[in-house]
Amino acid sequence: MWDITKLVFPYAIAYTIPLMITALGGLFSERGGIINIGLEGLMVVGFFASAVTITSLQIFLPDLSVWIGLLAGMIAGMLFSVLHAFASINLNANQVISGTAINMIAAAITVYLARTLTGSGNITIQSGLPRFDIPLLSKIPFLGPLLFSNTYASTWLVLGILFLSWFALYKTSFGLRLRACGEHPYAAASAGINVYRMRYIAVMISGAFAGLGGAVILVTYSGEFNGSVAGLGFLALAALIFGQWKPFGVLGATFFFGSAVTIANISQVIPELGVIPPLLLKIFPYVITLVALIVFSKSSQAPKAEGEVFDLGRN
Amino acid sequence: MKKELNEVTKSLIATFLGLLAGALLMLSIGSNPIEGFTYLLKGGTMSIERIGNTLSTATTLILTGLSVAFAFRTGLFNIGVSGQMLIGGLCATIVGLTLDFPRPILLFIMLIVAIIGGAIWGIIPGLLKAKFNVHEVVATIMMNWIALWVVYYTVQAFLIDVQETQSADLPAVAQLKVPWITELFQGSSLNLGLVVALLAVIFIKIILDKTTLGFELKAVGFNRDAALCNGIKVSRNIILSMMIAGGLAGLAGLTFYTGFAENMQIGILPAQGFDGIAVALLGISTPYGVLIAAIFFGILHTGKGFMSAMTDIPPQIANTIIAIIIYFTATSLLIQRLWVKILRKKKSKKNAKGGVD
Amino acid sequence: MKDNFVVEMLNIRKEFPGVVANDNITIQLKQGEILALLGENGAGKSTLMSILFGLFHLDQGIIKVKGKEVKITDPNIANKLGIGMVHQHFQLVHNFTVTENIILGIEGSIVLKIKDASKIIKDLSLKYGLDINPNDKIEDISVGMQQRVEILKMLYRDADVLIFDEPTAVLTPQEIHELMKIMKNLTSEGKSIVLITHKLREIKEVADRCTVIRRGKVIGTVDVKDTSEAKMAEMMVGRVVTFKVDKQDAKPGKVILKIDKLSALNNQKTLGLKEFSLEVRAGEIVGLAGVDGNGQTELVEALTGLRKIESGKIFINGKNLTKSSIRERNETGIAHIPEDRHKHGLVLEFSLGDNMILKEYYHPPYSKYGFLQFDQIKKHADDVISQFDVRSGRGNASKAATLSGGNQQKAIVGREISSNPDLLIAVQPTRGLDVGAIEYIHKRLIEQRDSGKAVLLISLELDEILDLSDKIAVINHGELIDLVNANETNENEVGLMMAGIKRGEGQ
Amino acid sequence: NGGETTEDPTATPTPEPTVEFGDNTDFKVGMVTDAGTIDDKSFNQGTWEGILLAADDFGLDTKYLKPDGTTQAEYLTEIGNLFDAGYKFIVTPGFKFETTIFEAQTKYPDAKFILLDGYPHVGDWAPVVAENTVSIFFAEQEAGFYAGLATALQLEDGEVGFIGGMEIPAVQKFNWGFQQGIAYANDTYGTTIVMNADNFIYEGSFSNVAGGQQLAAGMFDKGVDAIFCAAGGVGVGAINEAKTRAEGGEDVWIVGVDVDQYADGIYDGTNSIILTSAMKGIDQAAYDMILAETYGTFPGGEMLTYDSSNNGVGIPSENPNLSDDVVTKVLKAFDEVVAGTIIVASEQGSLIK
Ligand SMILES: Nc1ncnc2c1ncn2[C@@H]1O[C@H](COP(=O)(O)OP(=O)(O)OP(=O)(O)O)[C@@H](O)[C@H]1O
Ligand SMILES: Nc1ncnc2c1ncn2[C@@H]1O[C@H](COP(=O)(O)OP(=O)(O)OP(=O)(O)O)[C@@H](O)[C@H]1O
Ligand SMILES: [Mg+2]
Ligand SMILES: [Mg+2]
Repeated sequence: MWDITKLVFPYAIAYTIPLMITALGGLFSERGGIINIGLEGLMVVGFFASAVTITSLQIFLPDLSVWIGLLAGMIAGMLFSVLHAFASINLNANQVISGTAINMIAAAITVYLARTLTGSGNITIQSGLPRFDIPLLSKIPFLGPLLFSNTYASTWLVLGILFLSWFALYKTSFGLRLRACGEHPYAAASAGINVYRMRYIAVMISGAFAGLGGAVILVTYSGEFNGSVAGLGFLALAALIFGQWKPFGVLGATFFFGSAVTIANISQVIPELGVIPPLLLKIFPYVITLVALIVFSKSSQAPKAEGEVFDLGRN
Repeated sequence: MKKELNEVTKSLIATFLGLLAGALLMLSIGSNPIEGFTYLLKGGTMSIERIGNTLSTATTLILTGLSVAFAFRTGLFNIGVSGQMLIGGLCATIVGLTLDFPRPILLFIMLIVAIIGGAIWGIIPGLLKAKFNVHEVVATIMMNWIALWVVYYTVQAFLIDVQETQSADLPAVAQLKVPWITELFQGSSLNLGLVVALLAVIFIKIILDKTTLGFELKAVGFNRDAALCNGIKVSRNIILSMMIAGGLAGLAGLTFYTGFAENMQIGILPAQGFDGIAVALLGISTPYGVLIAAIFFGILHTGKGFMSAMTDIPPQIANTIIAIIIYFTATSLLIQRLWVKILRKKKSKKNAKGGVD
Repeated sequence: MKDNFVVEMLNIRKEFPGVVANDNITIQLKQGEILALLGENGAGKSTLMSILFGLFHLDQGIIKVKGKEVKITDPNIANKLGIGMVHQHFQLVHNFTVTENIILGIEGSIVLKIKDASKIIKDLSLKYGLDINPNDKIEDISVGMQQRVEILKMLYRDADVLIFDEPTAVLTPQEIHELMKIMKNLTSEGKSIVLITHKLREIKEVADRCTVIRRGKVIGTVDVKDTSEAKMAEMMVGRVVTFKVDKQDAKPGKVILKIDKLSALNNQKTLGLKEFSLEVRAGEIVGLAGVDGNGQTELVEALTGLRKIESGKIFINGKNLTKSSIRERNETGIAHIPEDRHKHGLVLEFSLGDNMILKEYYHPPYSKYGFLQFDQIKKHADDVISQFDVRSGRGNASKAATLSGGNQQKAIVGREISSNPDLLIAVQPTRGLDVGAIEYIHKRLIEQRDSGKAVLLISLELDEILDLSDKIAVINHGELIDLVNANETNENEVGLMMAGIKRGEGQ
Repeated sequence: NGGETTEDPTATPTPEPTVEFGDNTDFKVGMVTDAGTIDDKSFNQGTWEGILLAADDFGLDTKYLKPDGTTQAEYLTEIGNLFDAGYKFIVTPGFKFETTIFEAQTKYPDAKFILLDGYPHVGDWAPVVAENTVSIFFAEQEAGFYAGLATALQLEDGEVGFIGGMEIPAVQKFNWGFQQGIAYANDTYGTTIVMNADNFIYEGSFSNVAGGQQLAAGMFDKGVDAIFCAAGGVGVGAINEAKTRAEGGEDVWIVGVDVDQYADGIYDGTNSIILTSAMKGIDQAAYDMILAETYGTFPGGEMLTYDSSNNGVGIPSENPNLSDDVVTKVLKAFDEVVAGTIIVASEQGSLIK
């Protein structure tokens, strides 16, 4: 059992991280009152942008290019998310539909561009982030091999962002205002907060984080842009609800998904897991999500004004 | 002059804007839009066979579009069409591969089980929504993945003949393809599915506009609280709506896997399921609108290959156009506002001339 | 000019799609005074004040603060100019603490300093005699307390011009009295106040001057001490108004509704309705008086079947409906005029015709074999429309959303009455309506009574209860405080009961 | 099972045509891809490269179309599109085209079809190769054999694994051949390579990149030194994992498939984690057929097999990661296979999976 855990854990984490940062992005958007079904698409955009950046830079600056790529992914996701912000904040669009449109546009346009760039639609980078053991920590019995071995720098970056997000959300005036916009935008407005601006910021953060998520996929386990993030964006959405719109809830939920999917993938090379029917392993994460959603449905912490149009009747 | 643009006009404008964006993209890679669109259109219509293919592509889209639209009318967003398609197709394929009846009976049974399969896959999120208020978007997405793997392993376990990537081919009697149609349309993939789809359109049209069921469903869709307060069973209607939507998706699966294709494809969620959302939105969630939108998309999908064969424009342009159209339908308020501005200008001119209104 | 005005709004105009909410309105607020704004629902008071507070942008007009012309484009500017507002519908975040709500928007530092803020708030609330715990969550405190939070919000932003939009609608007479004291304190501390209210008595009690608005226009500004209530009412409505509804005495018949020890949970999952018992007889109107949020909603929902019943029984004509579905209850003869017409009364996207059969679409003559019978539906709609003179653009075909609030309400009343029920439950039937509509609907309710129906009237407007009811039941914290004959009690007594003080117990 | 052989002996060559062809723009070559893209590190890529090679040499007009899905209807649509656009010489890689080409070859009599990895049939597996069609098979097991042999000889001791995509004939044959190659090395050259059944698996798709990465990681962690990947996108993940480890100084290898994947394995600008690749001359086959067409010797109606005897399979001519000694030993085995003294089985028999 220990061997399996030790085997699966690091890769589970690697798989979890993009999911986590994306769900965290969704958290900001929804805490600000905007549902963002477009996370999937925003991930793809970041995925694409980082691939293009890295391939074009890798020759000149082999190491730096990866980090520039991550940044590019973030920025691209952020810019793209403005489409969603504009639709749902200024134009009172149905946020679910707008998000769906974002997904479709992202999927279509990135492949379209990739194909005109590479002729095929795939973009392969020469090398991504290296993995390393944290010098001393990885020697800690038990925890060492699980948490501090075989880690990517991106993992620690994202975990850092997670803690910062928690602090920003609950300990700063920004967080207070953001949450107010998600719970009762009119109250926020009468307290002199520019709800429109706050919501723009919220959505753009979600875009940046989702973009980063896509980029992390590229520089960690995939190494090639192939036009799809295989539904991770939607999983992130589920994880967000599963994690009850709380940063550490998201941490737990996404890690659960990460492990479940990793186990399902890796089971074939682990005799002990080989005995479980693969079908069960494959559908496990999704079934559990449904169950979790039922369990939490009673005590939902969803932001009150989530998905509702905010309109002061100005103009 | 009307102040409110009606939905149809909005859809048309959105479509126009989508095509415009497509043209710009073509220009951006140094291709000639006029040429591009000409070939796109030709590719979908220039021969009987191509018209046939356009229609057979539309067939599945009509049904997936109906599925999404129907759920919409009850205020539900069914992203689970792909999964429901898979299950419907699977059920039909199992019957087609195992049972041995005279063709009409066999096809009828396949039709029924397809509906049932899809309906079951729709009921589950419906129940979760009605009883536990689980957001149907997330639920249906989960159901999609579950369906993907269920089909994958069921087919591999029971329906594989030699190839690992799809089920065994259905016998001719268990396919919706009929010789005279195939002949008539010069060997296109058009099949009985279109009839099914058209009947479904009429059926749904009647349900929504003429029956008490439709009245209930729409009431729930527009204002859940009011419906409840006036004695309408909201949960029941939500479940019912998802069930019917699922059934329609199941039919889409039938037409796709036993009509368009001749076997069960595994390992992928059928894209038609997601295109259904676009079809429904562009068709403003009305049966006839869906019909027209589906045919329009049918042309795009059938024509894009020919276009990219004749020019350097990648076929992905089609999906890009569709996606952008949806964005503009979602943001129709923008169009509305522009329209109002235009009116204001006109008005102020008139008033300036001393006219009143 | 010698008068030193702190705020002047000159020739203000504000249009909304369809309505001119403010039409060339001018008001002037003196330093240290309480200026009342009087006007019917929809007259434009809230809009005017929202403009002053920077929530709405004015289309035309000038605003001067302390003589200087200013552009108030958002609440921040209003705050900086020392203008604060207590909104008609409280603007508080339910799951934030008092402190968080108050500092929201002016936290003063990137990293929150909750402790310091709480201290300041504590002191303020002591200074003005509004004792409140800064660390309570809004969802856990009473409406009266929430209003004090709103006041503290202004004081914390040290506003010296305070706007109150219908502050008393949700308070008991006693709480109202408290509030009036607080206002006096505030003015004596040099603050200036604009008070929006429908209630002339309150104006008489505290206001120095009163500006009357009708349909978005200023009718005039008067000194309160030398103007009678009747005069102000006349200015407000544009004609002499009869305060009393004329009606014969009731001739109560057999018991129609019997509520027996009914208990139900509220949304916080605690008992919102406790062993509540009440009888309503044929031919009488029983009015349920109580401060908002004391179990009225729970009672109505339990009666109509919208809310699960914990214990107790409900009978209509002796038939036990405790476990029945909403529809069964309708069919047994309960009709319900819901509190929120937009949320519960109508399907706004449906035609008026469709809305008229919302309860009956499924049975003949409106439906045959599951198919709708459109001619019958139109006929029925037209009947209701003519009987209850529901005014609309395209008759039964016009979308419900396009009707004015008053006509929407008439349509609902029409639908419910035309279903010829034994019991009519009317919740806030005249809310947000102008006097014309109010009089009309009151007449109809009396008619129901006189035609031998049982009517249960739930309203927050004490006047409405006193005017219409034959018996008055008072509810407080989900319990029946007392049931009294309308002609044997008075506002004061009922007010005390609303505060939970039983008859005889007292002072 | 040696069908007709072409006259070209060298592995992945560019034959010098005896006559210089001008621009035959009237000769348009089209391709319809299977599920993968034309850079899928697999047969789509191989086919396309062959076509491009020919295009350079003979100045042809080329075009590929990627169907929306993998149904016969979608394949036929794209073939129709190519045909109507004047591309009447159409190459289709993958057995999934079998029934499609059966339809197409009669539907478009004046088009020519190259079907790689399969033969046309109506669904009953009875070959019907029309005069305008050539069907080409490859002896993947032999390619796998050489790769296995090379791997064993280079590593000498240690453990190897295999990751396949879906369990389709071509992939299986690669796998079985690879195992035979390892075994042969262990017997004849005394290498001590371990093959653990747990490490010979089919991921079940050609697309799950994350899965590929995690499976490879799992195997490497369990002490596997080299993994033979015949899995398209899944292989991409595996290669990526190996690169990451190599950068970290680990000594791990991937054995490529179909085409020479050396370049895909380069992680630091110079070194690659691709030990060698089990190549099948898809590109060459495509090239040869186009060449034959230009010569007017299109072998219509035939079923060809590309194997060692006609240099249709093998390992790359350049193998920076193999010692010369290893290469010579492999070439020796190559001759013996051609001579028939070594027989590489194309059935599972007693082999793993
Ligand atoms: N945000 C808005 N958008 C459109 N119309 C509005 C809006 N707010 C108010 N109105 C309209 O403007 C008019 C004035 O509304 P307002 O709220 O100022 O009336 P009021 O005097 O406050 O009424 P009440 O006594 O009920 O508070 C009404 O006819 C109302 O329908
Ligand atoms: N956004 C809006 N659009 C149209 N009418 C509105 C809007 N907001 C308010 N109204 C209408 O304006 C009138 C006054 O608005 P207000 O916000 O003061 O509510 P109200 O009617 O006063 O509610 P209450 O009965 O609680 O006082 C009401 O009839 C209300 O329905
Ligand atoms: Mg009011
Ligand atoms: Mg108001």
